[in-house]
Amino acid sequence: MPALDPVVLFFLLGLAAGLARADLRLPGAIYEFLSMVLLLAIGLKGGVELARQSPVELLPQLGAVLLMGIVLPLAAYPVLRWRLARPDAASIAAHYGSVSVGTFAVAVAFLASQGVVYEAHIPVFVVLLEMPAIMVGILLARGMGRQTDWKRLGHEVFLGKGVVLMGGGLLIGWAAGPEGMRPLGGLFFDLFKGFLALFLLEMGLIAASQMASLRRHGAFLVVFGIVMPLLSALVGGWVGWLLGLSVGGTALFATLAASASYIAVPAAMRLAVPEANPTLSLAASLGVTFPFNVLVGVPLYLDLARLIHRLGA
Amino acid sequence: MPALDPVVLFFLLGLAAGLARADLRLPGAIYEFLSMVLLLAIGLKGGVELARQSPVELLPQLGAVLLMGIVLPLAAYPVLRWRLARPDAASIAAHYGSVSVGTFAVAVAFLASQGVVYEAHIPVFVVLLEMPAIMVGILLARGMGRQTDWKRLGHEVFLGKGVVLMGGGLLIGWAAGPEGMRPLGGLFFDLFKGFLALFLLEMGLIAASQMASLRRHGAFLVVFGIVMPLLSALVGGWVGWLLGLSVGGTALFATLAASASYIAVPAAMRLAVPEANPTLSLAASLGVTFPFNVLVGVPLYLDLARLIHRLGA
Amino acid sequence: MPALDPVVLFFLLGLAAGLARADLRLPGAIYEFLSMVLLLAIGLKGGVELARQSPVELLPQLGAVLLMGIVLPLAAYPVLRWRLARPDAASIAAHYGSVSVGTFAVAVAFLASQGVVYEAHIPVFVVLLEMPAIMVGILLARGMGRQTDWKRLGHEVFLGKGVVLMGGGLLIGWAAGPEGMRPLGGLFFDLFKGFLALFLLEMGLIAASQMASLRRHGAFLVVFGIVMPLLSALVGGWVGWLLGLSVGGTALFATLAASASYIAVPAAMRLAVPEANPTLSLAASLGVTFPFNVLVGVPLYLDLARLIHRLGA
Amino acid sequence: MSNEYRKLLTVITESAIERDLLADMERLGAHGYTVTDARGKGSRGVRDAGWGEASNIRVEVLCDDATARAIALHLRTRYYDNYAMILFMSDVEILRPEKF
Amino acid sequence: MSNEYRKLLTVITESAIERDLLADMERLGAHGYTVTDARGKGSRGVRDAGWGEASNIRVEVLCDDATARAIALHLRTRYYDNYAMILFMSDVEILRPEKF
Amino acid sequence: MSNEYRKLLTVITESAIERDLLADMERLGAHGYTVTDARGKGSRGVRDAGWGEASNIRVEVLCDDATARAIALHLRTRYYDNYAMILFMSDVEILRPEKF
Ligand SMILES: Nc1ncnc2c1ncn2[C@@H]1O[C@H](COP(=O)(O)O)[C@@H](O)[C@H]1O
Ligand SMILES: Nc1ncnc2c1ncn2[C@@H]1O[C@H](COP(=O)(O)O)[C@@H](O)[C@H]1O
Ligand SMILES: Nc1ncnc2c1ncn2[C@@H]1O[C@H](COP(=O)(O)O)[C@@H](O)[C@H]1O
Ligand code: NA
Ligand code: NA
Ligand code: NA
Repeated sequence: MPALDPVVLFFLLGLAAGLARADLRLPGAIYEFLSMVLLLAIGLKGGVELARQSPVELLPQLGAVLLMGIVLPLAAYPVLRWRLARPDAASIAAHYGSVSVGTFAVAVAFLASQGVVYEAHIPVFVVLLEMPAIMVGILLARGMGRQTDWKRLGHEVFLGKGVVLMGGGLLIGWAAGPEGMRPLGGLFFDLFKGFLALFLLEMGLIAASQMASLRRHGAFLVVFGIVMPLLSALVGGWVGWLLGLSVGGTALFATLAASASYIAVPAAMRLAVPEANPTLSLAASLGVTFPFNVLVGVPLYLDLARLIHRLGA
Repeated sequence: MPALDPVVLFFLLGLAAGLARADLRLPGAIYEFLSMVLLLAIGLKGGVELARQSPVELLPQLGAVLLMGIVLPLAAYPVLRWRLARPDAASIAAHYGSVSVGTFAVAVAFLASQGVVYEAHIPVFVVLLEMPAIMVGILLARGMGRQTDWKRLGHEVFLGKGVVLMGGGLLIGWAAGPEGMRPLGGLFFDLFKGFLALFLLEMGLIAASQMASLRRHGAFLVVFGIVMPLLSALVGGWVGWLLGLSVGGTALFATLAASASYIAVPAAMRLAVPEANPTLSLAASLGVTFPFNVLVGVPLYLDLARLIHRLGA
Repeated sequence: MPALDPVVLFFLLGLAAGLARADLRLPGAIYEFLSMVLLLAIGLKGGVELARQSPVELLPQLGAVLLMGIVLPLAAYPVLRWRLARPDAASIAAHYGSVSVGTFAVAVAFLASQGVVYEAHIPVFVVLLEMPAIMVGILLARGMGRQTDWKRLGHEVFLGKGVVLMGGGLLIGWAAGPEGMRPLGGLFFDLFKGFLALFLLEMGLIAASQMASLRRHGAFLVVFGIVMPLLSALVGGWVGWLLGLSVGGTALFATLAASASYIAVPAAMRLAVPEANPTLSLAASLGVTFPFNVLVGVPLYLDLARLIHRLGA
Repeated sequence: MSNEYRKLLTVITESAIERDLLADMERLGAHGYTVTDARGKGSRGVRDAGWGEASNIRVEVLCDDATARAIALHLRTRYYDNYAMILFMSDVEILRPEKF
Repeated sequence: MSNEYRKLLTVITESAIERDLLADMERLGAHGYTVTDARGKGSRGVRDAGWGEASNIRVEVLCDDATARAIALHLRTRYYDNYAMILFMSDVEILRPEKF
Repeated sequence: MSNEYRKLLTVITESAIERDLLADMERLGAHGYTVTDARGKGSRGVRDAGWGEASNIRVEVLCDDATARAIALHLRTRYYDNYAMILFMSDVEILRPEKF
């Protein structure tokens, strides 16, 4: 295992400070600012790269991505149902079928530090993967009934912060191209890793605050929160390879599959499946899976991608 | 027309997100931070450039600038009075006689991307132009009566955020010079365009939120909000040329004339002319003129400046 | 005296704006953000430098630093007791025995602009010096009684924002090394001086708001707030020289001794010695000593360090 | 002064439902509302995050008794089981009775 | 406990007039005040901006009945026509009567 | 509706003691609390800083009369002399009496 990336050390600092109950908190406005800049930066970077190449080969891949976003929560649901009430199982399944942009950013930074290249258009997948799992989760919780206000919900899903900023960034980056983006690079590219470090510091503090609920809700969530991403990464790695992605792209795709949402999905579930307990899903997603992926998962998924490519060749 | 600058794309993204009622908002603290940094940066940049040259030729120009700041609102008032109550007409006149630093920043970024140079001391004009229109607006609303608390108001005008930060920046930049400012350039110069992009994202969201009031208050404000800046730009361009400014300087001067305040003037009017409805002036300034200037006006005013210089020569 | 560093001009701008009661304030979230980044940056920088060298020579110095942190408040106490009640004297003594990270940052920026080098591990001293004075202050106020909740207080002292962020930064910088930190340098190193400038702008505003209490509490605090840092700087410079520090290191060490806390100590005193009036200590520390050090002290302490080294040699 | 009284209904609940909650209140007859950001602790645990999911809002509605009761009833039916929420009411003296 | 009562006057209005409003209150006899930032909706539309012009404040003043009425009256005369503003009063039990 | 009443205790004090204060309240029987950030002025001067040392919090506790009085008494003894603090109480009508 390579040495820990410094941004991961910031996560550990936050985790340690949080567990020691240190008097440390990033102001809410700053957390919001950092996540907005990270979302925009990922989108802009993807868009700039898209501007360099023809997007034709992209189209067939999108279907596969959507399919994965539907299959993963469907697979997680029965396992969760074994121990949890229907709304909780459905909600957690939706969290794990969707993606974590923070985890994705860590993986991007890790690949950069390892000098591994990847396909430029992966951010398009991130935007896309945010959404289907939410729909699946609601259907799992409700059946096909008419109770859900789909219009209100579609609004929530398609116009959430993540989709708007990352999607908008993609479009702007694509329209502006590498030349046009250069004067904006000072903020969005040069500071990316520093902003990510601060963001992870706060994520460590948040993860620490989830530990109490974890203790209360027992071992099942912990085990699920580690095994599920590992299995999802296998699926994601395999799909990435089928799609003809490079080693780096496959690793990112595996990371996306393995990551669990903690922004878009909680907000949508709170509105559409209110009887699901948000403590359970956030404890699993933020308290187990996010730390696991950041500390152990991301390097592992790169090894996995290499292995798949070696076996496949 | 040249391709849209990426910062303008951020404005459009905000506008679209706002009109679609997406769940997106820059935290108030961040908006405040960005506007403070932009104000300081504009001042510092101007100050550094002033440090390079002799400021003697500046003095006669200042009188002309002040005069324009008095004449423009006086000209706008009778037109507005045709349809609006006296306090509203006076308040809107004051908005359009003053300047928008956001619009100025877009124009500066646009000139830079077009490789057009301009006089270093224009930021001095920005500071100066903020103020006279406020006085004129109050006199128009009140007559020469004694009702106004001029002391309180002078405080509001001369010690507002814009004047203090831009004026202070000018002084610091001038005192520190290019060498002294270099270590500060990382924040104030390299990130300028990135910060401007985020600022415009929020401005787009704000402009979208003004659309509802616009619909209510009818076509008059829309027409005024487009025709007034066009006419002001003609005046500004002509005055700039008379002052012997370069093409770039003339374009910036026209932009200043064409832009309408949405920070200093609303605050001052709210206190001095409370019976003016702030919804009207903000709808016109933020909902019509700012978008118009950012999307259409700024490139147009550069063409105008070129034309004036060609005709004048 | 060399020309004022531009960051000091920002302090003066804030001071002037505050005294003129201008409508200017850095949002709380931004102040918090800036101080967090400055603390991290100082720690990271120190850690990176530590990674370059063997830390063995460091150990004996730490004892001397701790000792100074105990002696300085003990020396200040009797002087303060001459005019003030016991809890107030103890609390102010603690403020002056501890350190101000803002002042330290100004000194670092000043040395850099003068091209003076200094030992890389000074930030370790900053972390260390924050703490002993708090203990001394509490003992002075309370005697060895059992009233104080030492556990709660130890938590406050060892897990305060300053210690966690600067200490954490040291560890991360040391673990990551110069190579690992490079991609984070955009935020933490290149923007350092810009962030410091904004921070000092707000410090100027805060210092101005302390002037009213100063006027009320008379000349004693003003005299103490200037004479104490001068004497402390003599002690600090002498200790620094004894420890074999370079001229730059000696100047920084004198600055640390001369600076008075306004973050960690006030918070700890408020909890442990509530009968001390926080207005008095903050008026002295923020209203007198911080401005004095930033405007006059820092360059003076460099001259002092040079003098000591010349006399010593 | 007017010596008119109205009900002040205060609701403390999750930020997540702000938009829906306010829409419901207006539909049930509130002519206005005031919202402040808050944090807190109750039967559903600590809610003090800067980030969205676990922060609270504090909503005040000034209205006549009937409206206050209608809103309270609706909130109880629609939100009480699944959301962190408390509410309480009191009588307050007001200045411009025609407004509420 | 003391069983002393005072008036709690609550004013919700535009941030733009914070400085003037607080000065007026002190002039009219308030010994203190507490301000929180708020957003809301009323007869003058939605006021929920992060940026200055359209945000609200919520001001509380604890004082005796006469002072409360004097302040309320003054606010009505001076601000009610031209500014977004509501205010209401209630009786609250306090601990340190000499303070207010 | 239920027509049950409880006390609403409101405390305005220094942010510095938030952690201790809330712990004390829970120990004395409060089942919950709500905190908002505030600024203000009182006998200990202006408290309106963005930075920690001079900002206020506004804490509300909904509880039965005895608990409210116990908390008020404790705060008076423990904090009143040395900290900026005011508190007041009122009766409010609640919805879910079993909760408080
Ligand atoms: N007894 C109480 N006093 C004051 N606020 C409370 C109380 N109980 C709950 N709250 C507030 O209401 C929110 C939701 O309460 P709950 O549904 O009990 O979790 C909490 O997060 C607190 O902000
Ligand atoms: N019925 C109401 N209940 C609670 N708050 C209100 C009500 N009406 C108005 N407000 C608040 O008072 C502010 C000014 O009200 P208005 O002058 O009616 O626009 C609004 O922005 C709201 O924050
Ligand atoms: N009369 C009052 N009305 C409303 N709030 C007050 C009043 N007096 C004090 N406060 C608040 O309570 C805090 C502490 O008060 P004090 O202990 O009097 O300084 C102040 O900072 C204000 O926020
Ligand atoms: Na996933
Ligand atoms: Na103009
Ligand atoms: Na010291």
